[in-house]
Amino acid sequence: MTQVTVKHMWKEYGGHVVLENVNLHVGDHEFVTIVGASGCGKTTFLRMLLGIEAPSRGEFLIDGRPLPGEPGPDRGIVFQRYSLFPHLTVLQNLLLGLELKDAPLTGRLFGAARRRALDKARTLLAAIGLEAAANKHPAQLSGGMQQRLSIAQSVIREPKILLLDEPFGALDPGITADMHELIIKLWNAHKMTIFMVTHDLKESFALGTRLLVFDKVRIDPQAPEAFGATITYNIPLKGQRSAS
Amino acid sequence: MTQVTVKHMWKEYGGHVVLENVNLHVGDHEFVTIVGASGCGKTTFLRMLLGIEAPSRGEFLIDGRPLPGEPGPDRGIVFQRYSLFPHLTVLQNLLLGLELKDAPLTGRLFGAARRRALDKARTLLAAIGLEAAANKHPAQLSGGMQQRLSIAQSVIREPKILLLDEPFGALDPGITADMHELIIKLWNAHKMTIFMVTHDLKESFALGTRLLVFDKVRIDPQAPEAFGATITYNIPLKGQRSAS
Amino acid sequence: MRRLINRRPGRGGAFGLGLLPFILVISAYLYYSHQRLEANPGDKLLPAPASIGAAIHRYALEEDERTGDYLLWTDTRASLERLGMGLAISAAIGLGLGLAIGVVPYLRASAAPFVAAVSLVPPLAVLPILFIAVGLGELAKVTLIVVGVAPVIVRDLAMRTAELPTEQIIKAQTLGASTWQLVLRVVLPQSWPRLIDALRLSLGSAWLFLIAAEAIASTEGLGFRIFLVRRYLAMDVILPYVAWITLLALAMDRLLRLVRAKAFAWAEPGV
Amino acid sequence: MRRLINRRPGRGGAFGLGLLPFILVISAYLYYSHQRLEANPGDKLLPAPASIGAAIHRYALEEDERTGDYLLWTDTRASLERLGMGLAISAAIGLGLGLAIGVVPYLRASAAPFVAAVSLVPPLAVLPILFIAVGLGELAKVTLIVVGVAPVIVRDLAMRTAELPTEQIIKAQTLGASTWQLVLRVVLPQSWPRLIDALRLSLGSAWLFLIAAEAIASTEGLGFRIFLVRRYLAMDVILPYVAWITLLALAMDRLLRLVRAKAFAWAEPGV
Amino acid sequence: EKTSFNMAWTIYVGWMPWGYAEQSGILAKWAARYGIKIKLTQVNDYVESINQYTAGTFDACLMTNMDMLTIPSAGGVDSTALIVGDFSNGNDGIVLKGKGKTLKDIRGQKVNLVELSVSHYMLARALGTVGLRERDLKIVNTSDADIVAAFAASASTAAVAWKPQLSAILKNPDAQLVYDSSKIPGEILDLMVVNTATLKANPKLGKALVGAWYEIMALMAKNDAAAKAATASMAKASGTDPAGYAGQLATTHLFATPAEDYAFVNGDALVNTMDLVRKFSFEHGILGQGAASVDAVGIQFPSGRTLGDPRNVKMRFDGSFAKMAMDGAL
Ligand SMILES: Nc1ncnc2c1ncn2[C@@H]1O[C@H](COP(=O)(O)OP(=O)(O)OP(=O)(O)O)[C@@H](O)[C@H]1O
Ligand SMILES: Nc1ncnc2c1ncn2[C@@H]1O[C@H](COP(=O)(O)OP(=O)(O)OP(=O)(O)O)[C@@H](O)[C@H]1O
Ligand SMILES: [Mg+2]
Ligand SMILES: [Mg+2]
Repeated sequence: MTQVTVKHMWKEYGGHVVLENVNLHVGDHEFVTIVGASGCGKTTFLRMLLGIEAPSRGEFLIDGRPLPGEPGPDRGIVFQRYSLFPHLTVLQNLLLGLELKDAPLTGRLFGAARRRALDKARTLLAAIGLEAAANKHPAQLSGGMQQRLSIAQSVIREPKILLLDEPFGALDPGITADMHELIIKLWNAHKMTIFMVTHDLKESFALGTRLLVFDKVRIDPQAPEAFGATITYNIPLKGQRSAS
Repeated sequence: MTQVTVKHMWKEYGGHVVLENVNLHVGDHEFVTIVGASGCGKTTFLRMLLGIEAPSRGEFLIDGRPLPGEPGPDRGIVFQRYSLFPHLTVLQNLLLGLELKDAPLTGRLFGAARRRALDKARTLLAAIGLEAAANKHPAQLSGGMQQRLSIAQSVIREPKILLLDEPFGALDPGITADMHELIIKLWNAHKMTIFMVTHDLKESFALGTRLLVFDKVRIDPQAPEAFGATITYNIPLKGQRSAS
Repeated sequence: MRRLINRRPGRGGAFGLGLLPFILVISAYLYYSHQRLEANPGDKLLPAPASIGAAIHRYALEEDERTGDYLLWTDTRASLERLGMGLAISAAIGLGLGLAIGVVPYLRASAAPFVAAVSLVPPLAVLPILFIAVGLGELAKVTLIVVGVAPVIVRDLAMRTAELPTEQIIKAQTLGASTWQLVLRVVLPQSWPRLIDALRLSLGSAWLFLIAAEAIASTEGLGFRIFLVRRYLAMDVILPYVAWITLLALAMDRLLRLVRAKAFAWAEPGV
Repeated sequence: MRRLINRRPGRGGAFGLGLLPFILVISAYLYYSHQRLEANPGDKLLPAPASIGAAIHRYALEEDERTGDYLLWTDTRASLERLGMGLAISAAIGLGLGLAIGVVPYLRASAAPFVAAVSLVPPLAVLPILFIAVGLGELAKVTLIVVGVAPVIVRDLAMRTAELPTEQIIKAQTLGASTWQLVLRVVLPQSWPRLIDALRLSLGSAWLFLIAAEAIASTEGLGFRIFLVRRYLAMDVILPYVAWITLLALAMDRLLRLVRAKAFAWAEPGV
Repeated sequence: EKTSFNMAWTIYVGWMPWGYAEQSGILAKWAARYGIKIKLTQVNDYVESINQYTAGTFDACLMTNMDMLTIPSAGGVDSTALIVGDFSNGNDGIVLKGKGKTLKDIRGQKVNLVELSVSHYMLARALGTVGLRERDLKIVNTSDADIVAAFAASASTAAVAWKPQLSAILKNPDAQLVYDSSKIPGEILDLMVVNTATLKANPKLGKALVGAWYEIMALMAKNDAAAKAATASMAKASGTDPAGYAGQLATTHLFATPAEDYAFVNGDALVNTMDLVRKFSFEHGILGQGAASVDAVGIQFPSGRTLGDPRNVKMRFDGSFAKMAMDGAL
């Protein structure tokens, strides 16, 4: 059960208002897609959910409690790039989350615990179709393979919330269909709440159970930074939940 | 008038046959789109046209004469990334080709010559919609703006042949439509022959006057590198020539 | 409690924290100095602040009886001239040779192994040959800096030139660039910020070689003074001189960084 | 005619070209040596190859009467031990402090300015204090190397640690990493190849400090021998020693490069 | 009670016997006789060895009379010259380029030498003999390690140096020796210096050092096979061959017996020498910044005479241990 609530939230950088008066309630196991013009604050919104940015005013609640001020294993993230660990193989990249969980001191598992973790990682690896590349390093993978791994990596600790910031923006169009399938499969398997920013409206309709549109409602042509964006549309969709 | 002819051309790296027995004739002002599986030798084919790679056997002729063994101003190139000069502004990036042409010693133009070159560069800049960014550096541009500039840069010296290697692969889907328009406009304005590699079959049909499909005709499962790819389909298309 | 990695000091806090180790070192100095001076009031190793102050006054604000100079300033000027000249020549060599090696494959094949070997020759061990070749004057000191610093800069610039994306080099050629134009319009302009980085990295060893050179044969200069007064363990002079050298080096480092940020904004990582 | 930039020598050609400058330098040496020896057969500055050969024979292949050692080998062992220890300690400090400064903002605020200042203090100028602090034994030589080399490595590693993409650090935290786990599993493993790079860059100055240290207090070592015979201008001994040092340094450089390529293939630029 | 002592030594002709004393076990034998241990540390940088002695790292150290006055004694470390081992008798020299040149020709030249060292002192003394002063020439401070190569450079024309560098310089066919320390015998002294407080508290240290020293002096004086072997070993340790070392010894007046040493430190000549040295040091500002006058540092002689401030005696010559050796009381 994960509820995300935002109440009268504002975000400013110095005098520059990025987001103003954002209100939102998202229930359990939703797939929220977010669209909006470039620079309107979508990434900023995700960064606040992640805990690496604090709202200037207002409240940001998860299950009624204030958001922790730093990232944690309950909220996973997939960036457009760079979030794989180049020194670890594909399998090790997946394993890492499990090792960090159960080995606070050494960060490594041994014996039976390791075998259990390996089983879990291998299952997930099969789900994303990367078994053959298990022992390669990220730099040896194509962009699509890297992003598949990145998604798998961020769900292995079964976060309550998964954040995706234009995860397919850097991929060849042909590959995105596979990725959509994968993300829906994982979303259904792990029953988490997903927030995904995208530039592709079609994608947002196809995947989401709820579409958020960020836009400015007030514009001062003399001072474009005086007013921020807010959620102008909050549209429930049918999404792919039925597919589960 | 530009004719590209390839006769019985093979390309091998050590024992690895990449291309085998390629034959091709491309007439003036064609828009050739190239598709094929990853790793089948499309980029290698462009590199040979560019002159940075030599065929192992066979002939590669432009207007009946052997291809020069190094890049030159008669053949332009647009890479997926990295081909802008980070230390030059947008305008200077465009200007460079003209300066290199007319100032062999200093690489810079002055006085009337410079004004003429500036006029030409500004016209092109307007055509790609980047006037407002004329004095920015590439790192300050979005991916789409960079790629538009890169295309304009490579046509400013009016090459007879323009080579494009997945020029839109790294761009947001929404932007590619604009880019298609731009490239067709330039192709018609400068009457050059274009070779474009793409992963997107739809794109290849929409833009090309001729579609080449690279594929292996013989496969030895024991030695996947024993046989190379060749042109399995060479399909004349209607393309957008009519739009000119 | 947030993770250590996510906790950041405020501006004032950061400033105080930055000062802390300096205060600690100075306090430790004062403590040991006091202890030694209690035991032997004539001790010269860790002089009292007052003695250091007096020495600074003598060297910076009083004319030297023998020469009529303000020693600290004559020394500083002499050293900075040598250092500036040495760095300028090293930069010129580094830029010229480094670019050439990075760009021209034939030159790379010929010069790169030699430069790699030369950069590892300990220059102080072959001083005699240096003296014969360039004499004992100012030139010798500048040369020692150049011999110590230039090969490193050459290697660095050659490596970084070779790291330029091939796509750029090919693109320039499709725009009709000759080798000369390529160097002039594409490679050289992108090398300036790298040269500044290389110079900043070499500052430490440049000072080292300067001091070594001045210790060998000279009549003025910061290194000369330190070695001269070392003959009678005048730490009251040596310590302020060392602090002054460190300050000068820091100032040069900051200046180079500033020049890079202002003049080559396109090359700043943040852009 | 293709552009200069597009012409590449073959394998054999590259080897020959690489040898060329060495041959030129050796020829120039032979010429000047011959000239000087014609003018003064007792000249010691540029000894004839035969004298150098004899000196090598004496030092490398004959037992020393006094000690029964083969001097070149005892010197080499002593110097390499000191160098190895100095580099190892510098690497340990560089890794520990550099990582900590790069990762923990509070430590960065506190230590970074101090390390920047310390890395610019010329160590040779504060020798007396150094020797009082650590004595004049083996420790002193190792310490001088550490003082000269470690701050540079610390700065380098701190900078490169801070350059790790923020995305990685955030990602690790969303996987539940504590600061300690982050260092252990994400930052440290990625620092090894960078440490090797930093060590390679420091090799030159490490040798410099070793030679300086051995010239001040020791009874064996490559730097000591050069210092001892320098007073007689015995270039017939100095030149082969310098060549030997250069060779050792080159070998260490290549070895480090090899280790990096083999053990940290994922960090090689070509992958 | 302190039973272990540290002593520094530097490679120099008159001090090589100390290296031999350790290597041959003679020093250990004498130390054992008095139930103490003496650890010898070889410091290659001469000035650094004195600095370390002054800072307290060593109980004993080898140095010249002038450096003793200007470094430990001016630095407030009360020190005793336990043994006057030798004086330079041609071991230091002034060299000009050009055969047939004389000392007067030095006028207007750049002179390479270790500034503020005994070379500098000897130059000042030499200039006095031909009516020149320091301002008539230009002194270029040159490190002793590099002075041979410096003189070989074509631009340099004059140098002051000690052996072995002096010998290497004189090998230059153009080099002309115009003055050497044999003209001022007994003024440049090589001393075994011990911290006065340590010596007072531990006379055993003095006895062991003096005993070992004169045993080796006696051995070297015999001129037999054992003596040859000893000097050959010293030659090797100083990086040269027996002939080269003999050349250095020839211009070094070693006091072969304790009696000679005793007579020397009790003589008037030493007082006059030290007076010259302290005046030179004061004029060149190396008596320390606290030194308001030439008398700032007191120097005491076995005869009971003192130079300078008698309440601030920091430099002492001692004959008592030599006397014991003379009398066979060790
Ligand atoms: N750390 C910061 N300091 C100051 N301004 C910032 C900061 N981070 C973001 N901004 C500003 O906030 C605004 C919103 O940025 P944000 O990255 O959230 O946009 P976005 O909607 O994700 O855009 P895009 O679609 O281009 O990714 C931008 O105008 C940006 O300049
Ligand atoms: N310099 C080279 N040395 C050896 N093999 C090479 C070299 N360049 C390319 N190859 C090989 O040639 C084959 C074709 O590569 P190429 O880059 O032309 O493929 P592509 O069709 O462009 O693939 P993609 O769609 O992934 O870009 C690949 O198997 C590649 O490994
Ligand atoms: Mg964004
Ligand atoms: Mg390709």
